[in-house]
Amino acid sequence: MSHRTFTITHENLLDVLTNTIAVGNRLVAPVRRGKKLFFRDVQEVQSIVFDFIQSDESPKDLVFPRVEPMLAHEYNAGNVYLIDFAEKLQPLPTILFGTRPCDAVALSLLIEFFNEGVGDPFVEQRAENLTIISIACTRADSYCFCTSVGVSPNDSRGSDVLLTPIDNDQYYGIVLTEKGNAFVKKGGDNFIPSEPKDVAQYIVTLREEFTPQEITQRLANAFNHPLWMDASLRCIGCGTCTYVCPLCSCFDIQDEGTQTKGVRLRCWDSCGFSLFTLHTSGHNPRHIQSERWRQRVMHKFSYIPQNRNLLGCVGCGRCSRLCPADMNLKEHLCTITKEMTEVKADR
Amino acid sequence: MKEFEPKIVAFVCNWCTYAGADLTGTSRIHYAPNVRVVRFPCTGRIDYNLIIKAFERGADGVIVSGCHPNDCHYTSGNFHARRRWIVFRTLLEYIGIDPRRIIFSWVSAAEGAKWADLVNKAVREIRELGPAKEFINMKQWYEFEKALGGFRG
Amino acid sequence: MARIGVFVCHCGENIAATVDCEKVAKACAQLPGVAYSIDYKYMCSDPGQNLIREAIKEKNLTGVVVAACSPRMHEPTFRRACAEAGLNPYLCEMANIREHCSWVHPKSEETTLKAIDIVKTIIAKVRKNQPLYPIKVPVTKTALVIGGGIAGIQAALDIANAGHRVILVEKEPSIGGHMAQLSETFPTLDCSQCILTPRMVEVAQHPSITLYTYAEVESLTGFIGNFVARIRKKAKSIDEKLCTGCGECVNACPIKKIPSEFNMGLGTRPAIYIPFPQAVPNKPVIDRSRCTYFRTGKCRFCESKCPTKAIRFDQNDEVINVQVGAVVVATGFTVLESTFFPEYGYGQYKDVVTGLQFERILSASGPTLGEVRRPSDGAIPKKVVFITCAGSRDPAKGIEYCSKICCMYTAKHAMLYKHKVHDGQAYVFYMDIRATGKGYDEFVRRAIEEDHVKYIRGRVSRVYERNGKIVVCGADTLLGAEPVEIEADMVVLATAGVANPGAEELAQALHISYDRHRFFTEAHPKLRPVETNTAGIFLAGACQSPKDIPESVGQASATASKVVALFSRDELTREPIVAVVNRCAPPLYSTCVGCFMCQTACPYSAIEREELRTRDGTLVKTVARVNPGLCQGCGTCVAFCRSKSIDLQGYSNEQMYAEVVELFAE
Amino acid sequence: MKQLHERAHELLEQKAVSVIIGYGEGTEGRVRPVFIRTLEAVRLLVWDDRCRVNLAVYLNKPEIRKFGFPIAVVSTPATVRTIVQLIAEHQLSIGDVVVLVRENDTVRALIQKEDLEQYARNNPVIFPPFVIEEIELLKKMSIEERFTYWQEELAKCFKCYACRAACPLCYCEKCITDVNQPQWVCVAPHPVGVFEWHINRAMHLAGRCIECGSCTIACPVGIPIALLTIEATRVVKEEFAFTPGIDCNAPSALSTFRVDDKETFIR
Repeated sequence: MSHRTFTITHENLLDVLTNTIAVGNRLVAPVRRGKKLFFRDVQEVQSIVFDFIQSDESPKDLVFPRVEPMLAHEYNAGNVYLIDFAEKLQPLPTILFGTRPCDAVALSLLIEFFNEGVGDPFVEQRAENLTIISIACTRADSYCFCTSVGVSPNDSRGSDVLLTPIDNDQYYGIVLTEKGNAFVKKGGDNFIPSEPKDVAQYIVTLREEFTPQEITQRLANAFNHPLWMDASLRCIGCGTCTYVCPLCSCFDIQDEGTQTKGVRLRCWDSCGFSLFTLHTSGHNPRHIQSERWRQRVMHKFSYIPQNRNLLGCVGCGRCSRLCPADMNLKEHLCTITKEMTEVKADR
Repeated sequence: MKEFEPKIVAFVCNWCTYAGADLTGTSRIHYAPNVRVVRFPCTGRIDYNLIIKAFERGADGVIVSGCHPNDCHYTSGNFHARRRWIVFRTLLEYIGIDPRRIIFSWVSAAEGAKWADLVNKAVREIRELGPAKEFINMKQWYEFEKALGGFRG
Repeated sequence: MARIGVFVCHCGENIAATVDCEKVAKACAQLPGVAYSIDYKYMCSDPGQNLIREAIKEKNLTGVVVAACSPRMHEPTFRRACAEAGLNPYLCEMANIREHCSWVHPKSEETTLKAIDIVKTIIAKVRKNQPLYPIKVPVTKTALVIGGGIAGIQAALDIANAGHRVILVEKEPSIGGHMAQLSETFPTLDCSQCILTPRMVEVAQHPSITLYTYAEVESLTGFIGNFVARIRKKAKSIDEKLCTGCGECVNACPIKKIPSEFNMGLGTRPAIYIPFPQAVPNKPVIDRSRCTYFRTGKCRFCESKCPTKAIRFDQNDEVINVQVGAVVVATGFTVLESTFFPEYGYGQYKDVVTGLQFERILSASGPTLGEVRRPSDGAIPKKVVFITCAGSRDPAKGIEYCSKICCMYTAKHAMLYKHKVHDGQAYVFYMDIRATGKGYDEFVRRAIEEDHVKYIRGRVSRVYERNGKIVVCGADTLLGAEPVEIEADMVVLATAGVANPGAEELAQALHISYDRHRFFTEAHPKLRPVETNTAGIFLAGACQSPKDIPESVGQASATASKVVALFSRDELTREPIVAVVNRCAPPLYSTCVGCFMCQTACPYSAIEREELRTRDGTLVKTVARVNPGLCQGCGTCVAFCRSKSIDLQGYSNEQMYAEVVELFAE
Repeated sequence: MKQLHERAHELLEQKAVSVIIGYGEGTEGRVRPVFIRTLEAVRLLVWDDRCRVNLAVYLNKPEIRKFGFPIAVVSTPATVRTIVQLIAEHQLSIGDVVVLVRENDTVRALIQKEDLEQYARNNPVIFPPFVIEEIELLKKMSIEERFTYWQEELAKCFKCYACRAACPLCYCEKCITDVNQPQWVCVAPHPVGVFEWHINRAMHLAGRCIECGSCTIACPVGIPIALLTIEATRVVKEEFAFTPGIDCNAPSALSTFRVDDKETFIR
């Protein structure tokens, strides 16, 4: 196929996906488990869910799994043997299908982050083997705020192929990378070449509540503002927001095993936990929850922008949707942009 | 093929069952060699987490034994332990782990023969149940996930 | 890195016959942290122990594992050897490869592998061992004796004569207990009061004994060497310092007809009274429940007659706290009474009495001044039937045990009756005669052979009144269960000895255990018969089970020797195997959150509350604290604690965890 | 609601409490915890069927405690039981909390031990129908099926500890899962670590769980975790006749015993 753009019917798309599995690719797509929506390995394409605003879990663990064995050691008769898992890692070629554009942006940022400097062989190798087929958003809810953080509902960054649902059960698609091209090529006749189209009418419109620059500026001098305490009073200090966030990348290195045999694991960690910054001395620089909440917001909207010229948030809204205490990030950011002066009545 | 030889850990109290097992020795009563004894001051000291750890690390069965009711060296440690076991056992069963893998018993310092009998029966029963497949199952990811490198739900 | 020495013992052939000891030693040498590993024929021998001592010094060992017999056998031996070489003894552990391995398995590769496994786990434990130091607690060299009967008196005198202070608490107005009520004592028939009263006086006059009569112990806190007892001194309503014991008040009291406790209800006393003439202290108390003044607000006759103005109607109970190092519980027993035996007519017929009442009838100081006269009409009974095992050994009555003293005192009663009523006839119904003391069986034989007491082996089925006589129906099982019917003038029941009312409450206040008959439980029925499970509390006399006088006195002296042994040191040294609540850096101070749910898990009430404060005194939180004096090291709280804030020294979480994990380390 | 507003107004006006923990309007029709400290803010309080989350969890939060006791809490029956249990476990004292409950369409303020206990006894926690269904379903399963069920459910767990954070009875300053000497619970959210965590949670809440369901509501990945603690509490209730949260002076079911506790399973 020579064109960068194409159309495909829903039915044919499913055929392509079925075929992808048949030829030995790993297909990961949104599926339901109970009331929740996860990205899971799919064997039957019928189980793929298309009609949703946002999944509950982000797809980040395809490149940054919740547990990653990094190193194993063995002691035998005075000798220590090490196994480097980075060398052993052989990720399967994986098609990640059905992500929202914001997740694709988030994945690209996450990969970029891990690959900075010395790089991260684990994330790097997985990213190389990952093809991301995302679907633009035709719906949104009040938790969504991608447009306010510089991401759009049909953002093409990070995706290898971007699909937009159009009329008659069809998708309009754009091939964005070589990996995307390879995927479409394998689909053969199912993909019907098409001229570039303006599909804006199908994309959901989302009000821009604030701009990234606004937020970053406001936060620059907001470290000691009383709002942090007011806003986080109801925060219970769990790690939900960080674990469902497609961009949160903090981890904890754990050694398991005995003196003679063991494995070193990299596990997700959360700045929301009180243990996160606890020193051996007993001192905790962030000893109350408001400080931890502030850290999360500051990190994403102030520190990362300062260092890397981008935000640590794509506005997917998962943290707010799943927060047990209804800590709504968009709402907090709105308050912050209103100069952090308008004090909420519930303080 | 060689018969499956279960690995069994016995958590025993110092004053009754450990002494009872000593008596088995002084009486030269032979029994199956599959058991490794861990000595506690009292059954009240036995943490259920240690039982879990034993299974996770590869035990196929666990024996927990102490003084008969009213014989506790510390008067009531075994009563407290018994309560804990009632709850722990039920929860294990609820979460799908065969409670027959944990054998609870009272063996006094005078019951050397009972100790030998207990061990032999435990070995026989656990052998029939086979390896602790639930825990082997849980540990699988260490093996196959190497290919994918990491664990996802 | 640890430097552990492993010492594998052959125990002659005991281990080496089935376990390849050399191989065990070699395998252990390969393990991380093992600096030295060797096998030897007899580790417990002098050269064997020397091997360990030398290795500790030469190899600079930080831990020792002796793979040999059961730690229950030689742990102290090897720990001592380590200590001699300068290694903290608690860094030495034993791996039991004899009782748990070589003796129970045949010679095989597998047996050797099991031995290696056993040693491996103990090595893993020792890697986590911490040096421990014996706990020292000071000793308050004052003993509290509860109960002023013969056992309490004996214990108090023995301890005081050894040079220690004693606080003797008696709940009645006078000490003396049941022995003061007795007429004469078996098997020598010497007068009970004659041998007891000098002792009572000695107690009163002893400079080291503080006597609190009419007082009760309400609670006991603390631990061995360091108890605090709360004693309630009930208001006697007299000023003891002013009272001379002249007795004018007693004579003045208009209320005269109160049944006398001392005379078991057979005599009377006034509301202000001295229980018996030889009472110690010989000063009256006012029984406020009976006193007219306290009931109606009018009277005060006694006050008007008192020459020293010693009556104090406004006196209050006084509660004092005393510090003591040891406690002797000698609260005695009581006999089963009233209405318990409808089949024997007790409570219905005045002339059916208990053995203790009969003692009073026989006593020269009793209501009949020593003449045998029956309660109903004062007549001298010509036929007296004694029934033993009234309640005792009768599961139907809930008392399976033998009250032990009844056989002997019944023989004594029958004999004394015959001595006083020469033409009278005494019958004894019995199940078995248990006369096992020195001179006891001879005594019973004398009653039968010299005093012609008629012993009938059989149970009494019924006692009823007929024509002014008490008819006793029974059977003589030695004559083929032939029915026996005796028309008696009086019946004496040897009722079972039972625990005092209030025994349960006292046990709970003292934190000692009691059996289902509410007798206090000894720590070991054979080897620790006078100790309780609570260190520092001892048992004397019939509060533990019914006993006769010599046994009570013997036991009392035994407790005294235990107390004196305890008091022979200024400090107590205890094994440091105790639980400890953790401490950590501020701002947490301890991970304990103070739920105090562990308090009920502790069999020794060793868990206290402790306030943690910052340096400037601000309260941070209240957490649990384990009193090392009370803790016995069972570890129940450790396994219970959700946040793992308590740990047990010697069997710490780290140690037990390491042991378990090591079992499966490849 | 009007009554609640009046009551709240009164409490704040008389300075009887430092703060009222209640429910307010949240995002997309949800309710969220609100902390009312001023008279003007009282109007934010709502009280309807959506108000199910157990607000007693905030009584353990240092920032909230800093406002100073007494604190008022808008309470469901489960919240009342929780507060009674927290008192029994020495985390709160009588008088620390003014418990606002609905009773026969009126709002009552409970402070005294007797009132709290009486209300707790008279108002048991009622499970929503789907919980009862799930319990029944599990009951019918074979042990292998139950194992599979739980393995599948627990595989979702990534150890965000929302269950712990949402549970008002998980108030330890250092949770067992944060203890690393020794490492009782593997930190990693792999099947072993997840199993250890959830069995520990269940054991620790045995005889303490009020069955409010906050943990399940909080769980972002939809594990019905409350079923484990409900089962633990059921055993304790059945075997030891012990119900948590109805007696301010009750000791823990697992640190007490009866000599005649069942021991048919002991040889």
